Amino acid sequence: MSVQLLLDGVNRSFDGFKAINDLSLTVEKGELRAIIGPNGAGKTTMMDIITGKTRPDTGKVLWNQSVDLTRSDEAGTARLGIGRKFQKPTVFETQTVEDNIALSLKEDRSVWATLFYRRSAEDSARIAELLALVKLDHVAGWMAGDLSHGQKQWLEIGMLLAQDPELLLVDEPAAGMTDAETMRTAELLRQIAGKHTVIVVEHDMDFVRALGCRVTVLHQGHVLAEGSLDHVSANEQVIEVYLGR
Amino acid sequence: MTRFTKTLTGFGAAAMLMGSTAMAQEDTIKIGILHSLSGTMAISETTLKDAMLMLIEEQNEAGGVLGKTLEPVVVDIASDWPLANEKARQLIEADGVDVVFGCWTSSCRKSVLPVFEELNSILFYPVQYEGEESQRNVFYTGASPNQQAIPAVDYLMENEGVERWVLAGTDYVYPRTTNKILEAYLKDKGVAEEDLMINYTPFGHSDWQTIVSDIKEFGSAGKKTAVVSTINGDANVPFYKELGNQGISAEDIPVVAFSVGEEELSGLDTAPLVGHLAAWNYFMSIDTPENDAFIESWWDFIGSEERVTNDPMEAHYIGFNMWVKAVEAAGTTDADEVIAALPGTETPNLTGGIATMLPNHHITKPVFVGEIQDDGQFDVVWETDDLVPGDAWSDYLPESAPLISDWVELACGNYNTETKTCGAE
Amino acid sequence: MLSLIDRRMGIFLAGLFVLTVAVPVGNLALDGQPVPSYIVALLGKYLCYALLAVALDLVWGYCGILSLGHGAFFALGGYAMGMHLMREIGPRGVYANPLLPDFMVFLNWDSLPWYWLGFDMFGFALLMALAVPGLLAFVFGWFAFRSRVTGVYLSIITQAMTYALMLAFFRNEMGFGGYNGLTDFKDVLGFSLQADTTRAGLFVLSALALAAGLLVAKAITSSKLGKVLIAIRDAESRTRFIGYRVEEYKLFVFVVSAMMAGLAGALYVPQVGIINPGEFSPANSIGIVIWVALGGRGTLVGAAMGAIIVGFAQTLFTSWFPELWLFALGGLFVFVTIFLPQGVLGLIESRLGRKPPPAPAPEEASA
Amino acid sequence: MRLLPRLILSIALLLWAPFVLAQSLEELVAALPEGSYDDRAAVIAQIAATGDDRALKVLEVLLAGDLEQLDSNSRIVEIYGQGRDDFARDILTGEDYGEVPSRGSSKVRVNNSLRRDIRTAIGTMTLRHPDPARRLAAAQSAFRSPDPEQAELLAEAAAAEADPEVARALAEALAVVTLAGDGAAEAKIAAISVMRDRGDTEARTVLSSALDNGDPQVAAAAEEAVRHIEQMQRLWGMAQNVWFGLSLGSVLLLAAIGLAITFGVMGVINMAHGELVMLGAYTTFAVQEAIRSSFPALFDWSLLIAAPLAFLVAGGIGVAIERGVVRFLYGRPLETLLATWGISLMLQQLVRSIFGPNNREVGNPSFMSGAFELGQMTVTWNRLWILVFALAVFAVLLFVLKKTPIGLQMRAVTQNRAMAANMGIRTGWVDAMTFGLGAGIAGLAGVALSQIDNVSPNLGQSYIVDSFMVVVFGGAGNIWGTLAGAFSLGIANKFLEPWTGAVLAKILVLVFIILFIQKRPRGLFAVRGRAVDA
Repeated sequence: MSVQLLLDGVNRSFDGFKAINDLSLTVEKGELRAIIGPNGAGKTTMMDIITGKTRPDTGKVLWNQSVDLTRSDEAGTARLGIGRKFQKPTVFETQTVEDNIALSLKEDRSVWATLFYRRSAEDSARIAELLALVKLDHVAGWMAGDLSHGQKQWLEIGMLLAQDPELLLVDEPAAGMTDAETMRTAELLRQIAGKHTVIVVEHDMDFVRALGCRVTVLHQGHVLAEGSLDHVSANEQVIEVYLGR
Repeated sequence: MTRFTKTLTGFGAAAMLMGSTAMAQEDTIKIGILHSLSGTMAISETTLKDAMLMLIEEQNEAGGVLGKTLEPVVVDIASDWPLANEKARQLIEADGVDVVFGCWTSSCRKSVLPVFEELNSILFYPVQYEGEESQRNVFYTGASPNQQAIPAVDYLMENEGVERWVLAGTDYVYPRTTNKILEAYLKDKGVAEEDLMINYTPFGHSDWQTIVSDIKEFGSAGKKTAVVSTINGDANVPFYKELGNQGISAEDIPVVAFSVGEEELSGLDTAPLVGHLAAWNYFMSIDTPENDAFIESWWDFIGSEERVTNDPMEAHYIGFNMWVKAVEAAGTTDADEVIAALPGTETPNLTGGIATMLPNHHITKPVFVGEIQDDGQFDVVWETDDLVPGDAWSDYLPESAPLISDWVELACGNYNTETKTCGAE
Repeated sequence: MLSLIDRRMGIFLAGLFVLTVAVPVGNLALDGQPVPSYIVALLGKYLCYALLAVALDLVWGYCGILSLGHGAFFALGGYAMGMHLMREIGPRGVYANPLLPDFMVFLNWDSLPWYWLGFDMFGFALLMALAVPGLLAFVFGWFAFRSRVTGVYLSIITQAMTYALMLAFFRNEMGFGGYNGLTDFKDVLGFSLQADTTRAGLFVLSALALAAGLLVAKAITSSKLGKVLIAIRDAESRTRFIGYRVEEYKLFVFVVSAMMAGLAGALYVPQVGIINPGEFSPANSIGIVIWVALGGRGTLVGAAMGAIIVGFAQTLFTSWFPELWLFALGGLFVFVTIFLPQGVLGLIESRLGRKPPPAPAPEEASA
Repeated sequence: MRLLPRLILSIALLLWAPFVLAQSLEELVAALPEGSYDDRAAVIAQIAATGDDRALKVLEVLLAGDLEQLDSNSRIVEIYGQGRDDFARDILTGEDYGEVPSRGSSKVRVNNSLRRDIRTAIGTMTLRHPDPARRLAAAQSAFRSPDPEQAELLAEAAAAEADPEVARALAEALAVVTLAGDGAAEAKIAAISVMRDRGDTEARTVLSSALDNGDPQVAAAAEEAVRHIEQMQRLWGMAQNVWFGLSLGSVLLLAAIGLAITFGVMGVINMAHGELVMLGAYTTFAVQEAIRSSFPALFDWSLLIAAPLAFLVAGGIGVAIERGVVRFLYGRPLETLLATWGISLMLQQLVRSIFGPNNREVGNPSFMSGAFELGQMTVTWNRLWILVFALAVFAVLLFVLKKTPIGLQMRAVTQNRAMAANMGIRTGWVDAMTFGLGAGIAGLAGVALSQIDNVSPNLGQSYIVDSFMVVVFGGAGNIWGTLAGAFSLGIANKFLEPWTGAVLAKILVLVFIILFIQKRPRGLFAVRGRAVDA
């Protein structure tokens, strides 16, 4: 197994406030990794840095041990194969579920290519397959805006998969889901892992447990502990700052 | 029916409506009034619209023209010159007016000109302008530069011994041309380059601190200095307020303005401005029976003794009376006949003289220099002995010096006396 | 091609076609002129406005770029054409100067400024009418979109752009005729601008240009690129994270739209016979936004209708109640915004029981 | 002017002169209205020469333009009283002739050159006047029109003068006379140093005339003094520019600050903002009209009375706009642009229909007119007060937003409407109040702007664009940003203007704003967020 993503001594501060503080993190290819931590631990900022939305002040972020992610923007990282799912589900509300997926398909993203794009048979097939996977095939023609919260979450995951990324960054997928949905989501993520590398940021302990994967605890922009869930939840400091007793 | 056909029929309706009014009762003569009633120029032009309505009303009381009653058709060109073009076409073609009184800015005139040419109608243009134009269908009842700028400058040189000049104006064609002419004229009179300061400001310029202090600076060089202002109406109030506050009194640096009349002053406390000058062909304060009568009826019409009269209103007064005379002379409102009849027409102006329409479609005017009084009026301190004929082409601009305009003899607005040709024939 | 013509577009184009045939015929062929030249000129003008509105709808309705400076592109196109018409006057100017336009002569320009060269060729002028606005849009957009200026901030700097251009064109030193702009045009390609035939011809051209503009816009918006644009409008950063370079897409559509506006301006000028810096005034650009919103944002056809309706309303109001027409116009705007959020088209279609156009996500302007 | 008749007249005058000299003040005064301005100048000189103590009064009245001749009995009278109802009293006997019809008397005309003569004459007569203010005026007029004849007169006056200020003025006047006349080199060098200390442009003018003096010493001294003065004035020039910039900035601030709330804080693209400013200005006008007609005594208080009214009028209309229109449009900011634009059109037309399309006169109360010299730079009172006013408004606004419960609620609502609502804040009411506050402040701006600009229906249009520029440049939603934005733009503009001229300066500032926004897409004082804005 080789290293998919490597953060080394990354620092980032906003107007004096240190959001990320000497953060180092390694994620193996195909790994499923959960990141937990209290609010303001720097989880979102970390995602922003990985996806090139935010530039670190210092430190390096390596992709497949070679590509320096700090030099590329969101679109760039996305094209490298990093997909990101937001905490608040964001889909293209005024377009159909099908179009949402179609837009996300791994295709040439240049202006001209899109202008003259014609949908091929295999594209259609792939779309159908993805819709089935995220269980939205029956609403393919709906406006995405008309979907339920959970459905939007799924659609977004579907869009992620459509890009067929090497790495998925998933931000609190279980937020606002029913228990059933939550479990199904965990299930889905476990399926995906292996083929793809997956990093999940989550609060919901049951969900993390359901993922049954390696856990990294973030605190004040710094890695506090790492290991299995039981391991980290045994850690004094973690209990101190996070589990808050 | 689809929304589209709705729109189409809408147009049809409008067309008919406009057409029908045109076809309406033939015992009236329609007069178009083409002024801005909204937008930036409304400040100046609305008064002219009212003045026209008053004149028409009076004429009707006096029995109309050719036994027909006059019917004003008012439109708003909203200080939007392409719209002016559209409106001119509508007045002539759809409403079927026989003559149009209107426009204030040169751009308005320029934009409607082709319409009058094409549809062969008549426009009376009542505002002092830069000259350099003479068109068959247009009659210029305002002053051309030789009827305003040059006499005023002469006055300052003779009576105030001015040797140093600031030419301050709004950056558009009237000030540009006037200042070009004055520059040439002053240099003729031996004014040195360093004794001339020329400054242009945008429309509605409201922050005059820097420029006024520059003028103050320029004026403190030992020689008697005066400011010749071609600043456009709206920017004048802040300009004079700044002058007053920075304590530039007329005794130190008199300002002579060509675009400031009673109307503009009515927006000002003139106490600090007493003694500053303006050159016009009419002042409300001029004491003649005609003027008294005019002012009285204006006050009655507008219903307020606060309202003032000004030079462009007199221009409309003259233009309107001339048109009436010409129509009665021609016995018809047909454009060609009236255009032929107009040159040579004489009608009393409000300052005790007689205005004559010249072959170049400009008129003869007296020139007055007035000093601002604390009551917002002007007090005439100087006037030409006799009437000055309006000159379409300035003798002080190299290109236009050889040109003359004569629609009677030469039927040409820009006859070149050197090449003996009309325009580029 | 045909695939582009949905019901809405079809009806509009059909109507436009009827107009394109009926008006010239009624004006030229039939005796008694059932359609007076006045109406021809008027309609020609409206069609230019309509094309301009379509151009704005393309960027605003579909990509969420609210340009408060589209009047600038329109005016630049107009100036390019105006410069050609100026040159075409040739020695027929009042000073009979074969080279210099009148305003240059009496302001003592001794020679033609370099940027006036070439405009004696119609083709070149037409090219410039597209290229200049396009170039401005490209430079402006390249900066603005790359540095991710969005929402109100973008709107306001587009306004700053057109305002600055207005002030610049007011200056006589610029050599574009200052406040008066360019006027006294005589003819275009040898056809007198005062002839009914020329006017009818220009009207037909405007109609064709509008149709073409609509189809191009439709082609763009119904392609996958169009979907990307809508995606950008509704969730910009999501679109980035999927891997689209948002700035490139914005730039593309902004430039296309600017060129469309330029074309509209180029057709407008010969019909109204004047182009002056007033066209750059921020108020005019706001006017365009209002046409689009009133007609129905994000519907192309609606935008075109909005322009025609407002233009027509202005024409009628200014002659019916010249003193008070601003009340009527202002009232109209307020009424439409509150009671017809989908614009007139939205109203009509919901009346006819058709699905209203997808409501654009509201938020792109909040700071 | 008519040359021949003028010639004849002046000849006649010459022949006539000896008798004239013998004439009494009565005859001279009676002769005033006749002849040309030149003749009148001669008569005035003689009036001044009579030494009659009534002469001063005559000249002062003449200077004020109140000297007229009754058509009825051709007496020369002083006109006093208000506007249309004029009263006349005999200028010499003081006998009152009661009311005169508006065109029942004809004015004794004076033009600028006459005014100068009269002022000089009065000057010489009042050099020893008991009132120091009058003596000062006299000294200054002597300075402006130096006359070697007056040398010893001035010297005596200076010697006798007690008041230091007047003494200095007299010394300066004397210095000018000395430099103009042909006195000893020492005297001139002394005079030069006096001018050097005065150090203003007039002084420099006087000195530059002394540059080509025969005596090298004098010339050298003059040259040194001129150099000194010019150096000083360069420095003062900078100061002046800063001041102009601040003053322009204060105007921008006033115009923009209301918008900083309605647009910056509430996110309403309030195109009617300019018209709210205009309403403030018209309120001021209305108040002044009322005061003029009813209690003129209160005129100097007019602005203080107008300010709260303007706030209420504009604020009230603001609330009406918010309740009537804007509130249906929250979350649709672009629609607010549309609707408020419509409203602005209607407000313009409304004002045009009520007050008419032309400018209305709003006078400056005495404390806002004129200027004072700060070193070598002129500071006009109205601009100074406007600056103070702008800062005061800003401070109050800041206080309201930060320290009052309503301010707290406003911030709460704008930050999280739903949450605020849940906490029992009547969001609708708060919205109305917030919008009303912004509108009211716009009204206050109108009161100030009425002092320096047109009061016309277009007033608003001329400020709306600038206002938006300022708010956006400063960073929407940040009041401090608006402050910084206004002043930096103002000063930038004023430093550019001398080099580029007004138009280009403005263009450059706009271009600068465009480029600046590239650098900081959220304005000067941007609120930086780190969450993904999906």
